[in-house]
This record gives sequence, C-alpha cells and structure tokens, in this order.
Amino acid sequence: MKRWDLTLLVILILEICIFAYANPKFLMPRVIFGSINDIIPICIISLFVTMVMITAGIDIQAGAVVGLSSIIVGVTWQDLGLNIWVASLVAIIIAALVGLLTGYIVAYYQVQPMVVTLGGSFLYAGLALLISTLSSTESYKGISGFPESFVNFASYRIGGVLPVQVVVFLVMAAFAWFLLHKTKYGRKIFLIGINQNAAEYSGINTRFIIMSTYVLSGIAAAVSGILLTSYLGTAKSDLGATITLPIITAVVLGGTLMTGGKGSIIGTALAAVIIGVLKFGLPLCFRVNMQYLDIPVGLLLLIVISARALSNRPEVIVFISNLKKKLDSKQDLPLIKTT
Amino acid sequence: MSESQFLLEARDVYKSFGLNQVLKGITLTLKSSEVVALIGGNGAGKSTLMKILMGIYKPDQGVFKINGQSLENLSPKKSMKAGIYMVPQEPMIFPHMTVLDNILIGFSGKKADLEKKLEHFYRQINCKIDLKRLGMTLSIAEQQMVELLRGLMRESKILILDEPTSSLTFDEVQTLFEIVRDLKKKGIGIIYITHRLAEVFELADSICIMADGKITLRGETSKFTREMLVQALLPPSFTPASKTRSELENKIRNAMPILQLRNFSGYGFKDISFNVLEGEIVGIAGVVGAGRTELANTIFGKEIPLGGNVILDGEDITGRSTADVIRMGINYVPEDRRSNGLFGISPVCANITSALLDSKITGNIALNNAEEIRISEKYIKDFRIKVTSPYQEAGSLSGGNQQKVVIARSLSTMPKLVILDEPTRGIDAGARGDVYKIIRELSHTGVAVIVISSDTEEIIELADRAIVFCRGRVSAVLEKDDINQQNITSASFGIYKEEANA
Amino acid sequence: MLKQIINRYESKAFAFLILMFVLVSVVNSDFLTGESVVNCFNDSVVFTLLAVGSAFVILTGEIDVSVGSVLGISAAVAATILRDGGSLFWAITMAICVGAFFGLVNGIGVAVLKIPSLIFTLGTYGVARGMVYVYTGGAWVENLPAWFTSASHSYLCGYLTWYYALVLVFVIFVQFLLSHTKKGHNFIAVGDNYQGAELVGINPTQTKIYAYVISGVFASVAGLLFTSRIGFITPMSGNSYEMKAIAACVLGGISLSGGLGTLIGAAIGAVIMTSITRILVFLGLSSNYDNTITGIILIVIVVVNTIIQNREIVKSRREISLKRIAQKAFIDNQEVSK
Amino acid sequence: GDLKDKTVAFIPKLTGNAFFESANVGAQKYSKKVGYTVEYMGSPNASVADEVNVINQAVARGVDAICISSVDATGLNKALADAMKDGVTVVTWDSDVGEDCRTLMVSQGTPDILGKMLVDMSVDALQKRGVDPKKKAVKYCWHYSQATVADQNSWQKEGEKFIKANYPNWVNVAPDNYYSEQDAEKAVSIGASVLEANPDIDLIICNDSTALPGQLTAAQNKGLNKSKVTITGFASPMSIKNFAKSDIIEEWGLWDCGVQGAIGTYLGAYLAAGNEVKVGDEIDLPEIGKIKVMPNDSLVPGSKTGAKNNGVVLLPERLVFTKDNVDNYNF
Ligand SMILES: Nc1ncnc2c1ncn2[C@@H]1O[C@H](COP(=O)(O)OP(=O)(O)OP(=O)(O)O)[C@@H](O)[C@H]1O
Ligand SMILES: Nc1ncnc2c1ncn2[C@@H]1O[C@H](COP(=O)(O)OP(=O)(O)OP(=O)(O)O)[C@@H](O)[C@H]1O
Ligand SMILES: [Mg+2]
Ligand SMILES: [Mg+2]
Repeated sequence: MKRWDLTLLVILILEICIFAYANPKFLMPRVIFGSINDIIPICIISLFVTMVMITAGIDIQAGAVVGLSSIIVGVTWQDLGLNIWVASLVAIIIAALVGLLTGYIVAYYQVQPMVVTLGGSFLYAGLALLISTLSSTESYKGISGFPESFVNFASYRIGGVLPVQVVVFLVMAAFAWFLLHKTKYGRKIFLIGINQNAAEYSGINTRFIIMSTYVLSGIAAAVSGILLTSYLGTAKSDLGATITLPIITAVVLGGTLMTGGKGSIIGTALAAVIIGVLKFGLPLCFRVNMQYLDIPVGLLLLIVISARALSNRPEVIVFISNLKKKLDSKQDLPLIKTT
Repeated sequence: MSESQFLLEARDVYKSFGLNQVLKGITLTLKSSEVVALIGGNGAGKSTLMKILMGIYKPDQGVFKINGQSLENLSPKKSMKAGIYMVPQEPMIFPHMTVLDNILIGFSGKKADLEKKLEHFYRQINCKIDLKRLGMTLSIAEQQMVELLRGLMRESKILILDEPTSSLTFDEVQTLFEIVRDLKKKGIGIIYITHRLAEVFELADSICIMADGKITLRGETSKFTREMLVQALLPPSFTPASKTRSELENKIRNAMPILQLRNFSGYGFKDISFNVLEGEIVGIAGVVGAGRTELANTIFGKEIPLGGNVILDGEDITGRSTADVIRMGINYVPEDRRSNGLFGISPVCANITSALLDSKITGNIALNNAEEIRISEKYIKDFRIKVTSPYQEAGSLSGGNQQKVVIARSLSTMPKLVILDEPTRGIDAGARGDVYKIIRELSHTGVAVIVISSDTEEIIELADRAIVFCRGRVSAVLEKDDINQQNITSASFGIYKEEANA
Repeated sequence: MLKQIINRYESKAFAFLILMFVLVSVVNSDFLTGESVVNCFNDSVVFTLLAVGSAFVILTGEIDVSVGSVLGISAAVAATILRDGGSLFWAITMAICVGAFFGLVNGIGVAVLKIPSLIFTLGTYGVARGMVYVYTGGAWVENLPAWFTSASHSYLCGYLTWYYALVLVFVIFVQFLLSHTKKGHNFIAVGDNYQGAELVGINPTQTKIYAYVISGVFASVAGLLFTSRIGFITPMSGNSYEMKAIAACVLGGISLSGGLGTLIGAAIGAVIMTSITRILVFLGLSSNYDNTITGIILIVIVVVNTIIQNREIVKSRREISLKRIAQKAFIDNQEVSK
Repeated sequence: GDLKDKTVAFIPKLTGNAFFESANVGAQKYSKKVGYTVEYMGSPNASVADEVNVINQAVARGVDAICISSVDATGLNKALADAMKDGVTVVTWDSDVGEDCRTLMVSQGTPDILGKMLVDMSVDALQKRGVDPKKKAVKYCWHYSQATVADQNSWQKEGEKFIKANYPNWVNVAPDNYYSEQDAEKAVSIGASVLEANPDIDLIICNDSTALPGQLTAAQNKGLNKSKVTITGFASPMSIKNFAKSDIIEEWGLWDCGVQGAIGTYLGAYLAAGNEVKVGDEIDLPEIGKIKVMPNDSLVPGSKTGAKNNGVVLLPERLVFTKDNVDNYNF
C-alpha cells in the first residue's frame, strides 16, 4: 500500500513538472491555489468515502448531500432566521442523520449499499430541490446575501496565499488519517471490510461501525456543501450534482479495494489532487477544452488502474524480480573481479 | 504401447505463483482401477496439481497424457471431455440455484434422463438433501455432498477427490468408501487426497507423498506402515506431545464447573444439559447436522436460544451478544475458517488482536502498536506459527498456520472457556500435533475447553469426557475410559446403551 | 406452477406497476384511457434496452456505468450518418459496431485484466462521453430524415408502437434463451459463483466479455431508437442514464451481487422508472417531485424486499434445523411403538 | 486601443447546447473578421461550481477579457470580481451577474420583454388558428428545463404576470410548470403526458431549446398539428425547421445569438484594449452598426450604474421564425 502511495506521489510530481514546464505560470501560488479551491469538495468527501469503501460499501449519494446541505444552510438562515453558523451546524446535523439512515439500512437490513445510495442520490437531490421551493427565494435564484464573515470564510487566504479551504482539507485529511490508520476504530473498519463474519466472531460490533462510516461521509459532504456555499456566496440545491463519479474515481485511484479491506487516506488524497491538477493543468497548459476533459481523466484512470492490475500479476512480478537480479548481478560483477 | 498402461500421466509439472514456486517437477501416474492416495503437508501443492489437471491453473511446464494421448492447453472443458473430474477441496456452490441445478449445471442431455441418473446416485449415497433447497441454505457438509454428487454424475474415467471427507462424519465416510470401491470396480482411476492416514490404508492401492513441490515417496500401500507415513510427513524436528492424564484427573476432580448448560434449546438442538469443569477438555462428537455447531453459535450469541440457560461461572449469559459473551470469558474458534475465522488480506498481528479491540489492552482510542506486536509475537512463539514477520498477510500462510492464528485470536482474550469447532479440519499431521499441544497446555492453565469434532480419533485423543450428539440431543456422555470408536459411533446414531457397556 | 409465477419477484414488481397505475387512475381518470397506460410502456423503450443490456452484466456480478455514454456516442454516429444522407443500414451497422467496441473494451478490461468493473467502466464512461463532444464538435445533430423519426410512432395495434412491441418480443426471446440454454445459464452461473462456474467447464472470462458486448450493443440499439424517437442528438444524450438503468434493474429484482434476477424484471423496472415522470403529470404534481419519488420508491422497494428475503432465509434455515430435531422424535416414537 | 492581440474567453452556461454553440459560431466568425481572438471555454454541466472553475482557468490562462453567460445570478460574483481585480475585463451576455462584477451586459432583452414576447407569439398563433385569446378561456401551461435555471424562470414569471394582466380569462393547467431537465427523452415523454393528461389544452409554451422540440415531437406523434394545439417557445431556427415545414408549429422565437456572441466578445476586447465607455455613449461595431450603452436600471429596476465602463447593451432585435422565413437563418 505504501508503495502505491509513493507511486501516486511520483505521478503527481511528474504531472506538476510537465505542467510547469509547459506553462511556468502554473506554479504561481495564486494560480495553483486558486485552482485548488475548485477541487476541495471532491478531496474532502473522498477521504471519508474511502472509509465507507474499505468496509466494502460505497457511497454514491454524497454529491446529492452536498446540494442538500447547501440549500439547508440557505433556507434555515434566510427563512428561519438562524445565525449562519448555527445554520451550518443544522446542515451538518441533517447530513449526519442522512448518513445515519443510509448506514442503518445498509448495516442493519443488509441492503446492498450501491442500491441504497443510488436511491439516496435521487432522493436527496429531489429533497434539496423541494426544500428550495419552500424558500421565499425562487429556486432558480440561489439564496445569497450571506453575512460577510461567512462569505469571506472560504476564500480567506492565510498569509494572503494559502486558502482556508486547503487548510480545512489538510486538517480533515490528518483527522481521517489518524482515525483510519491509527485508532482501534480504524482497525475495525479494515477488519470488517476484509471479512465481516470473522469480525463478528471477534466480537466487533460490525453493524454499528459500518453505519458510522456513512455518518462520517455524510458529515464530510455537509462540510463540503458549506464550504462551497461560502466560496460561491450562494446556496443552491444542485451544487454537488457533478461530483459523485470524480469522488469514486479518486478513492479507487487512491488504491482502495472495491471489495473492501484495503485503502489509504494518503492515497485517496493524492489521487484526488492528481485528478484536480489534471483537470486544471490540461486546459491551462495544453489548451484542452474543458468539455473534452472526460477523455484524459478517463484514460488516466484506465491506464493507471490497468498498469496497477498488470503489475500485480505474478508473471510481471517474476519478470521484475528477475530483472532486479540481473541488475544486481551486473553490479556485483566488478566487485568479483577486484577481489 | 507400454505407455498406455497408464490412464493418466502427468510428467515434470512445474508451477509457480509469482515468486512462490509450488510445483517443482512433479510426475504422477494413475492406472485404471487404481486409487492413488496423495498426501502431504498443507501447502505441499496437492490442490494446485489437481487444479492444473482440471485446467483451472495453467502449468508453467508439464506433459499430460490420458491413455497415452497427450493433451495440451488444458481447460476445464477439455479436461472434462478427456474424462477428468475433480471434487474440489473448497465446495463451490451456486448460492442462488437449487440443489438440483447445482448438480446438473454444465451437463448436456435431457433433463429427465439426468434426473433419473441423479436419483440413482441419491439412493446410492443415501443423500437426503431436498433438491429444491437453494444452495445458500446448505451447510458445509451438505455442500460437500452436493459436490460429490456432481462428481459421481460426471461418470468420468478419472475422479479426483480433494479431501472429500473433511466435513463428513463416520457413516458418510463409510458410504463414500463403498462408492469409491464400486467405482474402482468399474475401471475408474481415482486420486484421493486426504490428511487422515487411516483412510489411506483403508482405501488406497498406492501412496504418493508430496513435500515441497516434489513427490518424495511413492509406492504400493502394502509397503507402508502408518509410522512410515507419519515419519515422512512430519518435519524432522517434530516431537509428539504426550498426554499426562493422571495429573489432569486430579485437577478436574476438584475443579469448579465453568460452564453449565441447563435444558438449553435452540435451532438445531434441544434440552442440552452438561457441565464443563475448570481445566477439562470436553469433546463433542456426532454426525453431520447433529447440531453441535448450532449449539456453539447459540452460546456465542450468533443465534437466538429457544429455552434453557447457559451459566458461565455462576452468571447467566443466555442470549447475550457476541461482544458480551467474549467479555464474560468465552471464546469460539468457528469451524469455517475461511468465511468466519480469518482476515485473509490482513497481517497476522491484526488477526490475533482482532478480538481484543474492545479491551483497554490495545489502547484507549489510538491503537497501541507496541502492545499489539508484543501480544502477537507471544502467540507466534508459543504456537510456533511460521511467519516471516507479524506483518505477513494471514491469507498467505499455510492452512495449519492459519488455524493457529485463529486459535491465537480466540485465546488472546484470556477466556475461561474456549470452544474449538473442528480445530484440525484440513490441517496436516504436523500442525495437528501442534494444535493438540496447544489445547492440552491450555487446559493445564485451568481453561475449560470444548472440542467439537467429527474426527473420532481426535475426540479419543483429546477429550477427558466426550458428549455425543444425535439429532440435536445428547445421546451419550462418555467418561474417559469409555471413549472409543465403537461407543462414539453407536451413540452418534442414538443406539448407545450404557448398560451394554457396564 | 401458478403459485410459482405469483411468488416470482417479477410478478410482484409488475403488481406494483399496476398498483401505481390504479392509484393514478383514482386521482385522474384521464389516465385510464388506454393511450396513457400504453404510452408508459412505449416511452420506456430506450430504458428497457439499456436496463436489459445492463442486466446481463449485473447478472454476471459486474456493473456497467458506461451505457449512457455509449448510447450517446452510438446515437451521435448514427444520427450524423442519417443527417448526411447515409443509408439506414450503414447507420445501424456503425452504431452497433461502436457499441460492440466499447463493450469489448469493457469486457477485456474487466474479465481479462481483472479490473473492478465500476472503475473500468467509469473510465470508458468518461472517454465515450468526451468522444461525443469531439465527434459532434459540441453541436447538435439535427434535421434527421422524417421517415426515420416517424418510424418511432408507427403503431402495431392501438396505441402500441412497433418499437416497444419488437423490443418486448425480443426481450422475452432473449430471456427464454437465458433460462433455457446452456450458454444462457452461464451468465447467471458466473455471477453466482465465479470459481464454481469455472470448475463445471464454463469459461467465465468469455462469458463476461459476452455480457459486456451485449450490454454495449443493447446500448447502441437504444441509441438508435433514442435518435428515432427524439429526432435530434445533443452531446449530453444519455447522460446519467446508466444510473437509471441500474435502478431499473434493481427495481426489477436483479441483485447487484450477481446471479439473481431476470431480464423481464429489468424490463418491468424500466417501465416503473419511466412511468414516474408521466404519472406526476397526471397526478398534477410538480416535476420537482420526480427524483424524490424515484428515490423513495427505489429505497422502499429494495429495503422491504431485502428484509423479506433475509427473513425467509433465516426462517428456512431455522425450519431445517428444527426439522432435524423433529426427525429424532419421529424415530423414537417408531421404536417405542415397536 | 487596438483589439488585435486581445484574447476573449467566451464562456457559455454549458457546452453542447444548440443555443450556446450557435453563439460561439457567431463570435468566432466575427472575431476572425475584426481581428481579435475568441476562446470558447465551458463545462458540459450547467453548474455554478463548474463555471467558477472555468473562470479561474480563463484567468490563469491569461485572457484579456471574459464574456460569460452565467448559470447563477450571484454564484459567480466573487470569482468575476477577483478576475476584474486581476485586470481581466468582464462582460456578460445572455444571463447577467451582479452589476458591479462586470462592465457591460449584452442583453437579449429584459425578462419582461422576453416574457411578453413568448405571450405575444402565443396570441398570434392562437389567432391564426381562429381562437380569440381575449374571449376564450385558453388552457395553457409552461414546459421548460428546470426550476433552478435562472433566465428561463424569470421569463416564465414575467410572461405569467403579463398573461394575468392582459388575458385574465386564461387558465394555467399546471401552475407548478413541467420540467424536462434538458433531457430530450424526458422532454418527449413529458410532452406526451401533458397532451394526454390535458386533452383540451390550447397552448404550451416551451421556453427551453430542448423542451420545444421534445414537445413538438410528442404532438407530432399524437397526430396533432398547429391547428389543434399551439406550441411555441424559444429555440434555434434550425432545430425546429422540420416541425414548421410539417405544420406542427406556427411560430417560435429567439434572438440572433450569433450576433449576441459577436457583440459580447467585441465589447470585451474593446474595453480590454483600454477604451472607455459611459452611459449614453454609442459604440460603432464594424458590420453590425451602432449600439448604445444604457444604464443598468433599464434591465433591473433600482440597480445602480458605475461612472464609466458599466451598463447594459440591448440586442437590436429579437427574431420570430415561421415556416416562411426559417430558411433565411442557419443557426
Ligand atoms: N491462486 C493462488 N495464488 C497464489 N498462491 C497460491 C494459489 N493457490 C495456491 N497457492 C499457494 O500454493 C501453495 C500450495 O497450495 P495448495 O492449495 O496446492 O496446497 P495443498 O497441498 O492443497 O494444501 P492443503 O492440504 O492445505 O489443501 C501454497 O503455498 C499456496 O499458498
Ligand atoms: N442455511 C444456512 N445458512 C448458513 N449456515 C447454515 C445454514 N444451515 C446450517 N448452517 C450452518 O452449517 C453448520 C453445520 O450445521 P450442523 O447442524 O451440521 O452442525 P454440526 O453438528 O456442527 O455439524 P458439522 O459436523 O457439519 O459441524 C453450522 O455452522 C450451521 O450454523
Ligand atoms: Mg488442498
Ligand atoms: Mg459443526
């Protein structure tokens, strides 16, 4: 797994080098950080969807929950008159409840997670739209006019350079990393993903843990929704409509096994950034029109995943080890001569 | 034409999985009407060789001939056409198909004819499984039955049986033997893989011993003795542990009951009452479906009880959740290692400490890695688990070592009572000795042990007291001196009468 | 036999559909004019094909999220040919080739390279969608010949279009092949137990490749019908249809873990999915409820069905266990009576 | 200043939509003639987040001006204000943002102009088939893309107001409107259901370029034509031509989006080159003619106008297509 993280890091550095070479502007902190803002929601959510997927689940409703929490922030603030930060808290709580419901159905009724969250992706997108029609502001307008403190929050740059969003992401990544890789809770997540039956025989409360991962991913979606609302200065019901598939892409590219039991926060974070940088760098440095971006991102996914699958094949492992041996023996050769 | 005296010839078969060279030039021959017993330690490569014959794995190298005709690029289809069929070690059941479809899938021909044929075999092996049941409702033993029926239906010239008796009990094993003898008469060649040496002498014409990817010994059965086989199979340094009964007896006599079952009933068993004392090893024997695993599962909180009580150390724990039961001091080694026991792609240390995650030992919130390694290393040392490091993936260990890991997991919680369900199923003789040693040492420390086993020899070897189940009820309680093959067998069928022995 | 049919999941799904229709008719009797009901079926023709194609893949235990994009690219290719005066034969051939090509690529990626299907098809999803933009230059393909578009509303009898009738007959035929031929059994067997299928002589790699090619071809045929029905192709044609196709399969009782379900179920599921939009119109409800209701129906049906199924499994296991003990009593009595 | 080396990013709400693609064609052609550069940049999804992304990309790429049709009235403000801070000239077209976050807006007309235009076309078509819109209780409904799409909704709102004021006897059979989410398949399906659920409907207004052809297809399938039901709305002439020829539709409208794209990008380049305009000025566009800068409150009452380089430019005319004139247009 560490090896895969490293591979991703190399890919990222390579990507940045190529883009920087093609267009030196790419490396200007203002440019690169400006672009990072656009991918933060995907990055944050994929961290926690990683946990869901390690339990052998999947969450394809996160995008819908982003829109739902955004509109909840807007409606509770504008129509219920809540303080904006209280409104944000309400959104987080509701998203957590959404996660709880999903997790409950998945864990306690053993319904396939793909189906539950597929249903959820329809349901919560629909609910977000319905909630927006309840508001005194027309759905199409998007609720705006938020207090300065809220609007400036997501675009604030620490030291004038580092966007607050990036800091939020790094903090959440560190939290997720600690939770998954360093705590007993994280260990249980892995064990459940590997073999849920065996985990039960070990006395692990598998259902509760599985449910909790959906709650976490719901909360992450809400945090992203709030950040987006703040960043754009407007609350809309369809804010997360297009981020579901990129999230799954990032998680899997990050090395998480679809069947569960394996995955890494660092890998996911790196993969999310790789995709983000690719989507930003190609138009900037190679003038690829955004509507064609699906092709390079799709190809990247296919190539990287295929290469990884191939490199795990026994034949290839043998070949590489033989190659290594040969190289080693060549290096040994002069030594033998001298002795 | 001297070549064609062999029904099957496999020469110089090589196979490696990545860097792991499993078969290093195997040559195996089989004549018609011959039963070749293939034995060898876990991971010797027996199943791999058979899967190559079946065309499931591609060999790196090797020549295969059937009746002198050479075969190339084997695939399951080709192998079957050539008359080879394998009953695999791990049953491969289609969970959403009925038993009937499970057996008949892959056959061509009229369904009615096939069903008639099936009926014949059903009667022959005295099988009672409802043909309309779905595959997913079958127990492992029943799954193995279905697999066997598939093999018989094939009417192939070469039948491979890969540990067919590992989940079967005495009477079914006998039925199977009859069938094998019958097939032999019909000129069919059989490769029989097993870890049970008694079966070898009962059935086989010749014996092949595999070790380290090679055939190390081959010859007619009459030329071998049991001791020779054991010698050939065991690692050179192995010293069998001996039973020190008298010491144990004293201990048990004064011991307190750890576990008391009082008219305990559940799905699959009824009115079970017995005690297990401190430091005692209680064996539970019985035929398949006798309800032993269900009893264990129900005590362990995996299934709801229907009546009666389970009392552990004076406290009633009937119907508690698994986590509670573990905390109260019981642990269980499930019979199906692959699906309930092992975390295959997880490191050995994580496997061993998995039952400790709710205790403070492994840390409060953060995982205490140092402690985890300390605990794992202790068990790795004590149980002589063969690993390169505590971080090795558990799934890459041999069967015996996997079983030791699972046992270590259940002991790590320092239970007062351990229930081991089929602790040596599919394990080679060396590892089996180790497991027995672990069990005995455990009882010396005062832990109460229940061993559920379908292997009568195992009960005889281990148990201080044997409880025999028949159709969900206790049909006999055999004190140490009464534990023998005959008593267990008769009790398993509910015809044991104490007076007869008295 | 009758009981078997009633107990089948597809019958329950169909009953649900009828129930939906009845409820709507109670609110708005206009719906009962044969036309509206039949049109629910006619309108589902594209999704029926997509869902049935996806069903093949899902039955083998995999998933195909590229069908929407494949529909888009096949439709764009066919529409461009027809717009530029090409022959129908050529358009159909090219569309099917495109579908088969993407199916083959998916099949090789999933079955040969053994890459998780969601990921691999996610990749082809992106590539195919991007190619629609490249191929059309982002513009609409418009002004298709009238004979081609009018074919979509030529009726077999009453309000039933030829298209749906043909697709329905085709689906039933394919279902027959699936459940009554050896090759057909292979798909389900591979999804039910991969290694087991291998052992009984089925080639799972080949079977999965077939499934993906079938899915691709079905998607391209769906693209053709889409083109004919709509009469113009936007680069976003078929966008997010894959999720609806999967939802249709699930509603139709196909298990996403493979090995369980029928094509008929998928076809019924497709009708349920597409009817929701229409039904809202008749209920006088805003289209804003569309996704909400789809989501609720999907979740509720699947949760209820799973609970019932799991209950049945536990119940039957327990019954078997109890029966085993009961036998003992039976034997005892016999012995006593002797 | 000189427009020669100026680059304008022309940003649609989404790519792959006939309207925006036509506007791009117009902008590209015109820029080649006049001699500045237009780069078409957009996302296939009409989403705020994606459009902000595109703006950031354009700025990073170093364009001199941005000419954008916004998907959201407020969501782009911050990104555009930042772009202006970076010295990029911002012009909007088709769909506006906050008036202080751009210089000029090239408007096809205010919502009330366009809302009224939709109703006027409807009335004209109704009259042509012999219905007296003043007397008859015309049953009508709206069918467009989505409740969240800004401009379509604003036209609908104004159109509805206009109907209430001038034709109080008309009956809206679906006050919640019908939405087909720019999904052609859904547009046909909804279209058919609308006709079936309301067999006596007189008028369907489709102010969305996917909904209109979808609705017409549904009518055609049902064997209806312009003498039985009136369907009208906004869509490019090419996409509706065949329906007009088969007499399914009497008339529909749009404005010359190609010209709009041309004006928008030209103004972007013009202002980026250092030229200044203020309210009341007339700008002379080669081959297009003079256009006048008007104050922002001519579009949105009550809005303020900056001292210079701020205001609204109205497209000279909106087009109504019929089967007779449709061949004169090729977008
Ligand atoms: N598909 C596989 N991929 C990688 N390694 C494998 C695979 N199958 C088997 N092996 C390895 O090959 C070796 C031999 O395994 P095999 O199953 O043939 O042993 P066996 O003799 O049948 O043992 P047992 O008595 O436990 O059944 C083991 O080390 C095992 O880990
Ligand atoms: N429908 C089922 N689904 C899952 N597991 C089942 C089902 N039916 C039985 N089992 C399990 O199969 C195993 C064997 O049950 P059985 O009643 O044969 O117990 P046993 O007496 O221990 O026999 P064995 O010798 O096979 O262990 C148990 O673990 C039981 O829980
Ligand atoms: Mg084996
Ligand atoms: Mg058992």
